[in-house]
Amino acid sequence: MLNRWLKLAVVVFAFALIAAACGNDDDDTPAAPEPTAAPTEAPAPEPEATEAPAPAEEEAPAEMTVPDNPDNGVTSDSIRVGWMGDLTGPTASSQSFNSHGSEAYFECANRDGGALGRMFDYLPEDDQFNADNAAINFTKLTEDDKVIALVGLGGSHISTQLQPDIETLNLPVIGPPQTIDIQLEGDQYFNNLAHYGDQADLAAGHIGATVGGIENAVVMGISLEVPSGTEFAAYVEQSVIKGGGTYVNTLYVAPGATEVTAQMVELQSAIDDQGVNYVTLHGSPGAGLVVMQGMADVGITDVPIIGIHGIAANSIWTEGPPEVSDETFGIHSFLTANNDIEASAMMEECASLAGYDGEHLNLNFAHGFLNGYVFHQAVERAAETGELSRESLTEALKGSFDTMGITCPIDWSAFPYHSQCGAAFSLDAASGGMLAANPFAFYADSFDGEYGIEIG
Amino acid sequence: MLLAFGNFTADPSVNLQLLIGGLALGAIYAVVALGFVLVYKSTDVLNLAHGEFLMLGAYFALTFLISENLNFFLGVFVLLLVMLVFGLVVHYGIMRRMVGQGFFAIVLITLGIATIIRALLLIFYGPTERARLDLLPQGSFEVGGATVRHVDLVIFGVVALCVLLFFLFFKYTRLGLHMRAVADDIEAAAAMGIDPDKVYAMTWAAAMVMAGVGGLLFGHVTGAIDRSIEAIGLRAFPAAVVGGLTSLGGSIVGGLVVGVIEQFANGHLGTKWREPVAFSVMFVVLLVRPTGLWGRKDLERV
Amino acid sequence: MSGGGLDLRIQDLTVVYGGVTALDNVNITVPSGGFVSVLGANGAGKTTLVRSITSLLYLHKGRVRRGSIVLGGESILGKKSPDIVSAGVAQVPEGRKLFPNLTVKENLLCGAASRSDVSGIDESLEQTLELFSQLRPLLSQTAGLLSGGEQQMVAVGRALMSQPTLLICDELSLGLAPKIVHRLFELLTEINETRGTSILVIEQNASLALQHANDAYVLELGRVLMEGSATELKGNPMVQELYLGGGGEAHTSYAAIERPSRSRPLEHGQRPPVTES
Amino acid sequence: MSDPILSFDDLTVQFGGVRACDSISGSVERGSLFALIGPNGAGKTTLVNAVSGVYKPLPGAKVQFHPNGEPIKDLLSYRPYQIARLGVARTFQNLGLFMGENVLTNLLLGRYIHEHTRLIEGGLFTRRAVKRELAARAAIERVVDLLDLGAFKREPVGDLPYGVQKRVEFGRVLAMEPELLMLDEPMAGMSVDEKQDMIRYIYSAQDELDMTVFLIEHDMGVVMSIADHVMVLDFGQKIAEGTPAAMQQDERVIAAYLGTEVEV
Amino acid sequence: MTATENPAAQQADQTYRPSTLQRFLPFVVAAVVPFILGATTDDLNFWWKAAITIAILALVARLAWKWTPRGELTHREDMRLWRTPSDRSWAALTMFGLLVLPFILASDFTPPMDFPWATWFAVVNLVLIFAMGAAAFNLLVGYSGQISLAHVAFLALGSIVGGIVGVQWSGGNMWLALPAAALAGAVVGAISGLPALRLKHLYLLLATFGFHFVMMLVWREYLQEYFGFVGIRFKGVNSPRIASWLHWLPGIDPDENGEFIITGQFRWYWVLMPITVLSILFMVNVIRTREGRAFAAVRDRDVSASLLGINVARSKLMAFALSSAVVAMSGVLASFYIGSRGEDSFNVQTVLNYAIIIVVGGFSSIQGAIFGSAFFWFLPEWFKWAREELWFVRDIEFLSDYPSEIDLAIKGFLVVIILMFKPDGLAGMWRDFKNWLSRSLARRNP
Repeated sequence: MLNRWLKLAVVVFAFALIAAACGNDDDDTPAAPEPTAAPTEAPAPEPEATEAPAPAEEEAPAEMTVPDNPDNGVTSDSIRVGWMGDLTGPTASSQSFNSHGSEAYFECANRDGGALGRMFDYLPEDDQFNADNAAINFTKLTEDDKVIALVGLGGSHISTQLQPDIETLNLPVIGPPQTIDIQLEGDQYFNNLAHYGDQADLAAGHIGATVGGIENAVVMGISLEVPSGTEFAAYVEQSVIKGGGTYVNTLYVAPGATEVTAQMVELQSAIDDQGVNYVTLHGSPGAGLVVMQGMADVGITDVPIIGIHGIAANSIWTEGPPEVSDETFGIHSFLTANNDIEASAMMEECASLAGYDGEHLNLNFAHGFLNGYVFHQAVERAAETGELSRESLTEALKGSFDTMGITCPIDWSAFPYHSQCGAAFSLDAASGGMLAANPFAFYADSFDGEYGIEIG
Repeated sequence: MLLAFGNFTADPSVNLQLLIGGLALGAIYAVVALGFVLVYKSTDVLNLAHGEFLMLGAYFALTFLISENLNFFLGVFVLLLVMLVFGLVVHYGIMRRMVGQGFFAIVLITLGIATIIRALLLIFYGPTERARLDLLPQGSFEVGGATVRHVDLVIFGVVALCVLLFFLFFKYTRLGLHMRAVADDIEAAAAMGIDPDKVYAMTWAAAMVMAGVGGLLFGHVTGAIDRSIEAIGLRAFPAAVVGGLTSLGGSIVGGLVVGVIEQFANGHLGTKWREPVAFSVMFVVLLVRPTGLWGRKDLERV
Repeated sequence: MSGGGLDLRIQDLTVVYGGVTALDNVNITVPSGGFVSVLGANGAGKTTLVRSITSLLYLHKGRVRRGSIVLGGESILGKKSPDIVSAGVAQVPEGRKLFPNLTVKENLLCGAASRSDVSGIDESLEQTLELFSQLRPLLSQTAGLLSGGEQQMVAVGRALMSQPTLLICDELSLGLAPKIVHRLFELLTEINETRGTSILVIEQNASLALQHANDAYVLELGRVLMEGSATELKGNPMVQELYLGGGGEAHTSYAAIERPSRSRPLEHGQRPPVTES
Repeated sequence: MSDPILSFDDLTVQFGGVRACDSISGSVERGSLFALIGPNGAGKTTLVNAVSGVYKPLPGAKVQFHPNGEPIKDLLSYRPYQIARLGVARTFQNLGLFMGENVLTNLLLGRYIHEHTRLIEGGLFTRRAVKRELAARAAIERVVDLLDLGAFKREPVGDLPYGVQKRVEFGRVLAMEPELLMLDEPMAGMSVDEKQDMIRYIYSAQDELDMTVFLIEHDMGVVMSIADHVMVLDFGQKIAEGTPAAMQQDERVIAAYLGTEVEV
Repeated sequence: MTATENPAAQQADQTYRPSTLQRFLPFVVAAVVPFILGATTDDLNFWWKAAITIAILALVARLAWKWTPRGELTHREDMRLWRTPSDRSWAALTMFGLLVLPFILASDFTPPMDFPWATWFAVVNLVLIFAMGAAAFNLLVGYSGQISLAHVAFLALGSIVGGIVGVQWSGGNMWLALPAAALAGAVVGAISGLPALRLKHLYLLLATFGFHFVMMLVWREYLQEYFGFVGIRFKGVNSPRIASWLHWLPGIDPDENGEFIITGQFRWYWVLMPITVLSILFMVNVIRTREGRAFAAVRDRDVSASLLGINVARSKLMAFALSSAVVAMSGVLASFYIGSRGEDSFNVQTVLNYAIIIVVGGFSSIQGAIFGSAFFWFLPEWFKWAREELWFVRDIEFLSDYPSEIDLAIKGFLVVIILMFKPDGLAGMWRDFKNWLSRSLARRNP
């Protein structure tokens, strides 16, 4: 009986030996980086000066190389960059466009030769808005794929949960889909979306411009009943009151609610009693539609709405009741391809190249697209230091970047690194895309950098 | 402010509006509860996938009535036909093999079905939300300062009609009689030459048609058609239980009662109280009368 | 009414539930127009026999491992129960198994589930009500509220509604007063004689069954212990002792069992204190 | 010298409109073998259910249990589990066994009231818990020996033949070491040999373990041979009571129980 | 009655009886070797390590098989968790596997075809957390038969207690939060179990589901009140750490700042694995002793159980309390491991996920919960990898167009298929496999 076991052990050993022999061949490749030639001094093109549609490809000089850094996602033929977010969960209807935007950009860039002689390896990971999935995806992206940076980073609770790790890993995060206070504590987040506090200020500014001075405004907030909804409502209240307007109350809508009769009753009586003349809206496009349909049902069609960036989705206007949506605005910091911007043609082309025809008219798509473009620029700028790593990329990100007009000029040279522009958007019926009510400059005053509300 | 209460108001028109909103919501709950009751009554299955079935109905309605732009009646016919076939598929493909399995296993297999439906809808319709349907009469009128939508009245009518039809069907048709017999005692029914398999298949088909009707109706009142509308399945549980899981008429009463209670909780206590209050009502009914207000009571002997 | 019942031949039937054998090599024949009774105590496998014939084993996770069941020359093993009912087998299940929430009339109509001739069903209903005239005023009563005897009548009537050629009665006498049972058995005999329906009665009450049947089988622990004509079995001392309440000599065998001598001391465990509630 | 261990008085149990037991009175002598007979549906099991606390009888009933050396207990004021702890154990007509568990586990459940391991102790598997478990198993071993169940100890009960299952259930109530053993048709479905064995087991319980036996049985032969005292029920009513010999002669018993046989 | 008095046991004494040393040696080997391997073979080529591991694996299993008592077992032997040769060798192997796993996963091994190596470490840690919660859930639902959907409420309770005790009061002391959560879970669990005294099956399911929503209301109120918009942060400054007076322990090398923070998959594994294993062991022990037997009795036939002297009400409440306590503990672990908890962590989908886990794993056994959670987390990762690396999968465009959607669909299909064709789930398959293995081995070694 023992003999059989002995035989088995021998076989196993033999197998292991053979496997080991084979394994040796494989394992030799990722050896220590050879001391490559010192990085060429040939400067990368000045980002600001780069011509719009194809930022690097004309110049992309063959001699401009950086050593491989497999631990930071830079291999001999690829640069790995990750995206985390919700592709099939409850917020997929906005976040998936963001991923599509980045993917479209990288498809285009790879078609045009990539960067530094390498192709972008874009790795989107779906967390279904679930913290446990996000933990796994983060591990995969940072420890297995060893990405050099993240473009996009799921919901706010996921930002919260990953913040210590992102800091430890020195991992730059470009363009998370929302700016929350916790991101402003870290040195790794490069937001190109305005902070909730700024968005609330912007909303107040827009309201003021509409009703003839903020002091005439009587505002009612409607928020999704999640922490960020409370947060946005608190900012709006702060902004409106600071300007001398009246903030009546915040109505909450449960996530997944399909009708809002009770909220509308309260809104109606507030309109009747207190003369509410503006509504601010927080939530996903789905929740926004529910509120708008509810307003249409009870006939509140003459009170304009302004919502946060989640509301600035095409479906709000294409699917919502026209009598309400024609007075609805959504705040966002990006311009879509139908606006007269440099990147218009490129966004459209890249979208169809990646198989996402028509999505170039979506603001979240533009956001993702810009994330990719900024990453591309930063990579090339970081390469100038002779080393492409998370650290050098982080340093490279602390500067200003070309935006091809998709958003206002980015300047992350001073902390905090977040966008200082935004506008109120609505649908342009002619093109099917989003159009800003006023240029970014119109709202520039709203960006006062005041935020951080303590509650409790 | 641990438990922040909303502002109480004594304004009668507000309460009237809440009542009307509650009844409108309750009518939808009744449609869903009717689907639960149909399946539970004859097959003893708690169908956790009913919300998904309803969602399927709503999306199919989008396809047939909006995208394909079929004539309303033709479109509805096609919709219900597709749902009926789908019901047969669910029975013959899956549920048939589950006869005799444990209660929880059967509950969970419906969960598996729900997951599959969700995935398929995501694949074929994508995550973007759609506008509500607008094929039934739109518009509204005022009663004592409160708005009543025409659609709500249509829904009331359709729900009442469905219950009446089911009642007549169960009372006066042979198949209905056989379904009731199977619900009472499957073994005796089988011994009498009633094919339980066929009856179950018909039940699933009927429930699915009901979900199709429900999806069509719900598609007219929900704010947006997206994947979150499947939650209506869970939210209608209290309605089904309060009415009694075995009573068709009970599902209407349960639906209306729960709808109104929810709406008042929403209006007077705040939206976060909605589900806790609804489920608490259900809980109290369960403790006081475990078979619901109209459910039948089975004598248990040792 | 259909003339002449079909004959039923059960050969080498072995039925198992999970790992437990409930019937073991059972051979039973019901001749055309015959009246056969199967006797047996609780757990002897009587109900399993009925379930095997009517193909309802699957509801109890049982299956036929071996053997054949042939009705009128055609195998009915593996057919679905509605087909078996259509083939002419009707049963009065153990414990009546009425549909308690249905009315008497609805219960009776359920018995005709396998038929499609509407006028024929009405006719059968009329005939059944003639047979059980007590049921006529109760037609719209909910079946669950009837007395035991009435319920059993509904059950028999329900079985007759399918115009069976073979009627199986499982524990007809259970919980009924002897007078009613007697009346029911007389009805069965009448049906057997006038309609020619073959009848298979499964009974614990041996005296009754043996009195009315022509042939009988004794089932014990899933096996056929004895078989023969009813009169033969009635005279069998073992049957007398087992089922007819004594009188035979075998009776003393229990009295002769020795009481064991008191060999071991008692060790009662400590019981937990119980407080009155 | 009357020393009843159990007496019940005016016991009525009603289901819907049906009186399954109609004001039945009687008493069981300590140490005796009391048999309850009657046709199917006569209310025998209902009576046992009422005594063991499963069914609540109508008010006015009185059920008294007199454990050895303790004051008389009014069983109606106890819950079923408390009645079991007082020393009344019963078997079920249709087997109250846990079919998925093996014989050992089923028997060990019979020791539940004698073991005192708490949840935490059990979870931590403390020395004391192990000791108690071993003690319980030793007690089980005695029952296993007595009932010759050694060969089946680790078999799931559901896979065993009916006769053995009946024996396991009997073993389980023996393991409870009750003073009053209520057996609901323990011999149903058994062959003559098995019945003889079962009677020996009942004798053992009675004589060696000092239990009083309350037996429901269908087989007249058994009852007439072994019972000390017989009560006959029919349609929920007591129709006769006395020694087996007297019952065999009683006209009412013959009429009701052996019903049709007489009429012919 | 001891073994010597028992004739059957006397007979058994003639069969093989290993010494105590022999019996424990495989387990000792299993426990020690991984550490030696982990400590000494850092510089070795991975394949050597694998070879040694496999060889030792074979040896441990072999010894465990050989040194198992044969023949009729005494009761003391019968009470062991692992009594048959196959039980013992599997147990030893599992132990060996659990101990060696972190070293393998922490190695810088690059598997062929870009198999995501480090990801599996995160997955394994999550599986441990989920296995603990699912096992407790299965104890309640599968083993005790009390159908409850309130367990995610207890995860939330764990997070709340973790937030109050672990974060607010003690600034990241998870060790304090764990027992506190267990206590709170037991108390609230017993209360939430009260409906079980009156309701069964479907109705109990619905009633407990209502409890879920009530708990969510509490969570929502509590969270915003005390922790602001971003939720409770259990990471960073609040990361759990090993108290300084324990730094002498082998393997605990404090960081430069003199603290030993539990961070990173490797350290977390050594926190999660023992807690999970011990709590599952605790539940298994409960099942095989008096109160656990009572749970099963109440599940199968509560009337019959009460006539055995079991206080059915008390037994049901105890099942609820035990299950909830363990679930709350797993809630604390999950909170600290993941780093923050929001409302989204406790939605209805999570309730259903746990239900899927125990059903797929196997309703009838605690083991099933472990299989189920492994299945639940491994499968999507494996799919992800297969889609990216296996050529015959990669080439199917449909799969790469709808990756997550198809994962979801496959998950649903598997639930349906397992329930239809193998109702005792993965645990049942495993049992069948083991039986087949022992049978075929026994045939060869008569």
